[in-house]
Amino acid sequence: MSASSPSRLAAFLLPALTAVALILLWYAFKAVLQVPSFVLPAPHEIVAAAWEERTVLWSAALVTVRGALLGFTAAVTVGFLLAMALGFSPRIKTSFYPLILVLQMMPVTILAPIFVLWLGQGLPSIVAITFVIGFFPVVANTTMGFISVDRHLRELFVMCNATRAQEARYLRIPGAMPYFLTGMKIAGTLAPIGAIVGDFLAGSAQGGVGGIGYMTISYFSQLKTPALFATGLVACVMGFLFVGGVNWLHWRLLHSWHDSMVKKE
Amino acid sequence: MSASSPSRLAAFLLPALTAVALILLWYAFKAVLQVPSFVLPAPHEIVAAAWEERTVLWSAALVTVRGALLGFTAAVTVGFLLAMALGFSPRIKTSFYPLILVLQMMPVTILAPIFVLWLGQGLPSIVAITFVIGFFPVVANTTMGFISVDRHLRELFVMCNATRAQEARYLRIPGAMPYFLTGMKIAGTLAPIGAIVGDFLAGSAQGGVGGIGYMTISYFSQLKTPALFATGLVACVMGFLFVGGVNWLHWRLLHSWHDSMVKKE
Amino acid sequence: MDRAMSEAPVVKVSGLRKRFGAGPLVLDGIDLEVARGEFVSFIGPSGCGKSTLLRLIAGLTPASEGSITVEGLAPEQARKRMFFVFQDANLMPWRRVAENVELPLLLRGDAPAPRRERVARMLEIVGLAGAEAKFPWQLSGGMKMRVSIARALSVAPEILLLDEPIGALDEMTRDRLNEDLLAIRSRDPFTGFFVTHAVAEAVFLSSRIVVLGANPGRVTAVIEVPFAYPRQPELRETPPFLRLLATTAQALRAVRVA
Amino acid sequence: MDRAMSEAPVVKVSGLRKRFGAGPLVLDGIDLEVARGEFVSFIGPSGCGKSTLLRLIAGLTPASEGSITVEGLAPEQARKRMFFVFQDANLMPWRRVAENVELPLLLRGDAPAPRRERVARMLEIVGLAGAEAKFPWQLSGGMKMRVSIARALSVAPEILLLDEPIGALDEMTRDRLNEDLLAIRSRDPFTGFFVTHAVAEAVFLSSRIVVLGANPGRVTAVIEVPFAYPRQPELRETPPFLRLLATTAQALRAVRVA
Amino acid sequence: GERPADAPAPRPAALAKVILQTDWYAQPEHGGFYQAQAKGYYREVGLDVEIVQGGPNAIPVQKVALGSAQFAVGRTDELVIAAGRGIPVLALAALMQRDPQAVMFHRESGIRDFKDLDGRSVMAVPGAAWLTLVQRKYGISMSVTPLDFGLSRFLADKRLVQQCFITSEPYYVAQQGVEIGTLLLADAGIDPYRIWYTSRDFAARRPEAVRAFTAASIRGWRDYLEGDRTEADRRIGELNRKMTPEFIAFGVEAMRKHRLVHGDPAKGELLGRIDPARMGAEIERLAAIGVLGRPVQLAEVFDEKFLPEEVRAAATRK
Ligand SMILES: Nc1ncnc2c1ncn2[C@@H]1O[C@H](COP(=O)(O)OP(=O)(O)OP(=O)(O)O)[C@@H](O)[C@H]1O
Ligand SMILES: Nc1ncnc2c1ncn2[C@@H]1O[C@H](COP(=O)(O)OP(=O)(O)OP(=O)(O)O)[C@@H](O)[C@H]1O
Ligand SMILES: [Mg+2]
Ligand SMILES: [Mg+2]
Repeated sequence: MSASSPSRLAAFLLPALTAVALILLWYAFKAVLQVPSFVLPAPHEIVAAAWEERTVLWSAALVTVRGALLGFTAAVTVGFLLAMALGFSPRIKTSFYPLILVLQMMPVTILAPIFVLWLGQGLPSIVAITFVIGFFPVVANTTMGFISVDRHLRELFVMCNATRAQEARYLRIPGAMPYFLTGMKIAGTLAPIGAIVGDFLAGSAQGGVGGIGYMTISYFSQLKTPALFATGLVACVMGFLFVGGVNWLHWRLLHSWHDSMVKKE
Repeated sequence: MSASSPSRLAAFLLPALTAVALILLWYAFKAVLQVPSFVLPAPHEIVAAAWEERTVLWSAALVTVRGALLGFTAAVTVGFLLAMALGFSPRIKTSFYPLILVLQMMPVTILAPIFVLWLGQGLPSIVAITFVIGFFPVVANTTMGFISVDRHLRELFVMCNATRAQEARYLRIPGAMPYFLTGMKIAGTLAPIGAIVGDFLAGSAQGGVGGIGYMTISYFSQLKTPALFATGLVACVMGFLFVGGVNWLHWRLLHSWHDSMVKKE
Repeated sequence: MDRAMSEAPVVKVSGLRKRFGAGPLVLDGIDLEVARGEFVSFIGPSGCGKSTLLRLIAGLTPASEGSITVEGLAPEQARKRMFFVFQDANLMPWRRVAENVELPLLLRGDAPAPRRERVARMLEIVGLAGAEAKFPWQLSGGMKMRVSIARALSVAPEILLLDEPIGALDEMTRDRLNEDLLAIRSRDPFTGFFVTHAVAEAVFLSSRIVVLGANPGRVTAVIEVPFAYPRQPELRETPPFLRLLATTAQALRAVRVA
Repeated sequence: MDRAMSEAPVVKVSGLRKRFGAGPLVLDGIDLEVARGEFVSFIGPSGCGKSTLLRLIAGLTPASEGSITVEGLAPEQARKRMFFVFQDANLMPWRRVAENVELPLLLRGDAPAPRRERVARMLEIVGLAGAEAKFPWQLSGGMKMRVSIARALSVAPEILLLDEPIGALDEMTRDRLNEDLLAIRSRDPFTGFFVTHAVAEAVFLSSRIVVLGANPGRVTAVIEVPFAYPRQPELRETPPFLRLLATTAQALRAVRVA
Repeated sequence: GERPADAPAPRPAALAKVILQTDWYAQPEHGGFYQAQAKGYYREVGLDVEIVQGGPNAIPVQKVALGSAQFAVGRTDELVIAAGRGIPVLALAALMQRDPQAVMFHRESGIRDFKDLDGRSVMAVPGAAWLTLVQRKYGISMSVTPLDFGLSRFLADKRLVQQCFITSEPYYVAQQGVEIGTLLLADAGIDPYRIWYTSRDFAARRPEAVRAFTAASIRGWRDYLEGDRTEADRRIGELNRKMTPEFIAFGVEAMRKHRLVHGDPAKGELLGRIDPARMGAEIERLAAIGVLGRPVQLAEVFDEKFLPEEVRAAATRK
């Protein structure tokens, strides 16, 4: 019924075609509106800048990827555990959800100095900032997944005298996976941004090698706009790696049973 | 079965108690670790600062709330429509999802100058930045909701010869609500932050009064730490208004049928 | 069925085979011609492919081999004339009972007033007057199924595909429903396809009974039911009915042994 | 049931009333004592509260008035001894057939080897050997229900609550299952509560049949079934059986008329 | 009469480890400290100095107050404001007599003087004291856009005025072939010193280390502007990639041209010196615009005794 999912070839071809169309549009836009390159460089300028700055960008990317990966892991792990606690008992949820919201809604700019003072400039602070930026989507989604558990299945577990831990392990966690994975996907797109912002707010750039956030300020202040966009490119590549990882997990965990994945026949 | 949801009274009392406990902890923490107020002010200092700066904070909040509200509305609307397009046709999804990811993962610091160039300094740019920060959670969640639609119900609609629009209106949209609302909740917590960051990157202050973002930097640069935290307080209050609104919507739309809401018996 | 023989068959299935993905054959070489106004029951062991056959006729799943035409068209094109009562009630959890029944009428664009009237009548027929405002989770299993039946009847389709609609109903409700079904048919003579495990229902309702064998699903017997419509409940007690019932049960038993 | 009369009742229901929230009374004044080893069937019109009564006995929903004890305990405390076959199969969509059947054994901490063995045996009994690796969405309606039955049988509970387990099954499968059920009972004499719409099944399987009336649900008749266990399939053809069948059907018909 | 860097220096038994927190990434405006480090001047006086680069969120004042750094680089106005918030910090010496902070604008904007900033959009750090001071002094009003550390908006918007370091941003703008003008804030009478400072606590506990650091830093600064900068510049270049030799040369040249570090000897200005009268006047100015949380006395934020003898002597000579 209805359009089936595109073939493997199309899965590469279609976005590539869209990208090509977009790049053409980009050039057209620049040409027609006369947008100067120091505001919006042309794609080829960005690629050239990325190539020229490749060693710098590479080492900066390594720094940032570390922060992003650690922060992402922390956000997903803590977010998941927190959601589990919240989803389990309405009492815990009522008591603590507002606090989690406060943590999420407090602008990082305000929290950053505290992190810097506690954890020092550098990786730990960057990780903390990435965590703060990324954990709420995981919490919100996973909690929703936990509390949306099918009530008939809950009754089955009640009949089985399942302990809370068993109910979590065999019912709530697998049942919440579609939600959890969506939250994880959002956290995945936020992780590189978090690490970049963290780098900006709490990076040390010690030893001359800062992360992508540092390079962003550096290029920005030098009017190296193509290189600035190249840092954006690097950020996107990083983001794609994260999202790709989460997508793979999504496929692994859901393809055999969930309606979002199972081929309909 | 298991803990029922807390009563109305408990719904106020429990978070209040937690908050009180937290505030006591806060004082204890300050006292024991001797954290000076210029790093982490005591709650009463924050409240005092908020009161002292009330006129400035109020007008700043008004500026920011406007940006946040417009950006949030844009994020939710565009995110929803985009998700509908993506959820509807696997071909559209394959073609455009990567681009949406790029928009999400491109650091706002890079996008901001482009927005300012196009839209000018001030509200339109702030709204654009808020939008960019908040729309992806809506897209990711709603898309997941759309593609997770029950395949048996889809067959029912096929049998009814439903048009795509009808399928959207009567099946996919209501079915995706639990996901959509979760995405909206995340967007709601991000909206004030987005407006604050937007204010930071594209705002301007006539006569010394900018938005909350502007005041944040201003207090920060003047080392007015309690007032700085007061801006955080304002941000949180704003966030709670957004999340409260979404929660109300959640209740309105789901309480009569969804497992996350229906009282189990 | 007599008057219909002159016409082209409403549903024509030939050489139909079906497998899901790379799985084993579920249906193997099904040939079937059904004339306008016929009421065909499918009986057979659980898992033999009855639901799948109905879904194939409705165009909800593609055939692996062979062809199916409905009024000379591909099933997908003929959906306007068909409706399906699914094996699980398949209600929309966010719509109340009346809204669930109303859905197909709403989707095909009926005006609100006749829609409401028709919904009320159908809920009356299935014995759910008074439950209009309930949500599906507040219903018992049999009530859900009755909502689903009311929904299908409300559109008065030319071809009605019923996948075990009565398994979850008590005898009384079932009998009343059967009679209503026959009454509706005598006014609006739809062509019916009916999956059931209740052999007596099959005999009482059908003009023809198709017995399917399992692994893979194949037609093992076709039993013509010669009783004229409209049929009265008393028919159930007559010797010819009981004989045919025995024959059918026999045919069904033979399947499993094979 | 004879040998059990001396003992205290396994399940004792007295003055039971049930309403959902502020809704109307669903069950009104149910009194029931069931001795060890009995097999009680509930029959009654759709929506009369049969499932609700089972859920009350299992402690899945609280009574509004009156009391229920299971082995002298509150139902919630006695759950270790009970198991439930739900009206909808209630399978976990992400677990394969074998994993679904295995679940209660896993949860109560059985070792893997005996667990696997028992799962295989139960799937054999319900005729699903070979479908171990399928996911629920790949099963037919009857197959799902059989998985659910296999799951319940695997735990060998002292008290088994079966909510219309056989409505979706063909006669052959049903008969075989009934026989297996009786065979299991003769080895492991569980106390059974059985909701069904098939009066013949009720008579064949039960030691007692409770007929419920609707709106609100009330016991309108209790029919003792005097045939000794183990019962043979031939029993179904004997005049006493057919007479009791007629009586029961009569009692059921009387309900609706009232 | 400087001793060459490679000459053997008397090595104290154990070097005292201290941290200098700068206010931005490594740049020639911190050159003297890197020079002192590179040439071993700190070691000679028994200090092992680690220079920690700043950045957009370096919070040097807080770090010094909490002891996670012993010294930091900043401006006197910041320091006074911090004292006004009850943060116990103490100015030690000036690395620049004149602050390199300036505003830049496009030539064609027609701006000649601070008065011409009236009604303009200025990109600056929100809340910066100079904004209020300039508006007060010239009776003008400007709208403020938060500083984004970039230049593309300035380039794109010919009407935009941007806060800058005279030693830094104009370089990149000039590279784009854009004609700009600059106004040093010092010329508007906003003349904070760029200083290094410590916490009152550290100054009380380790006065000798503070004195030693100050003396060695002054020596480093003098040497950086007059001697061989190669090693210090190499370090700066390593730490901050945008610091190409040409850019550093531009910055150093700007510091010389505008006499930022040494000041005007005619006015009694001298590398390292902080004039108590000038600083006292600054405190009054800041108090007048109401940015001080509480009254600040000169004595709590500055103590002359940590300045080297020769600086103090030279000052009194005038
Ligand atoms: N969770 C619930 N909330 C409100 N009403 C309910 C709920 N569950 C059942 N009911 C109502 O209680 C009545 C009895 O339902 P129950 O499921 O027990 O019927 P049943 O005898 O099992 O019917 P069936 O044979 O159709 O399964 C019905 O009228 C139903 O609408
Ligand atoms: N979507 C599917 N994917 C794979 N296999 C399927 C799918 N649907 C059904 N099957 C398989 O096809 C066979 C026939 O299923 P079907 O539902 O048609 O049986 P049925 O005759 O309706 O049985 P029942 O009487 O139990 O409802 C079964 O073996 C089932 O496992
Ligand atoms: Mg079926
Ligand atoms: Mg029921």
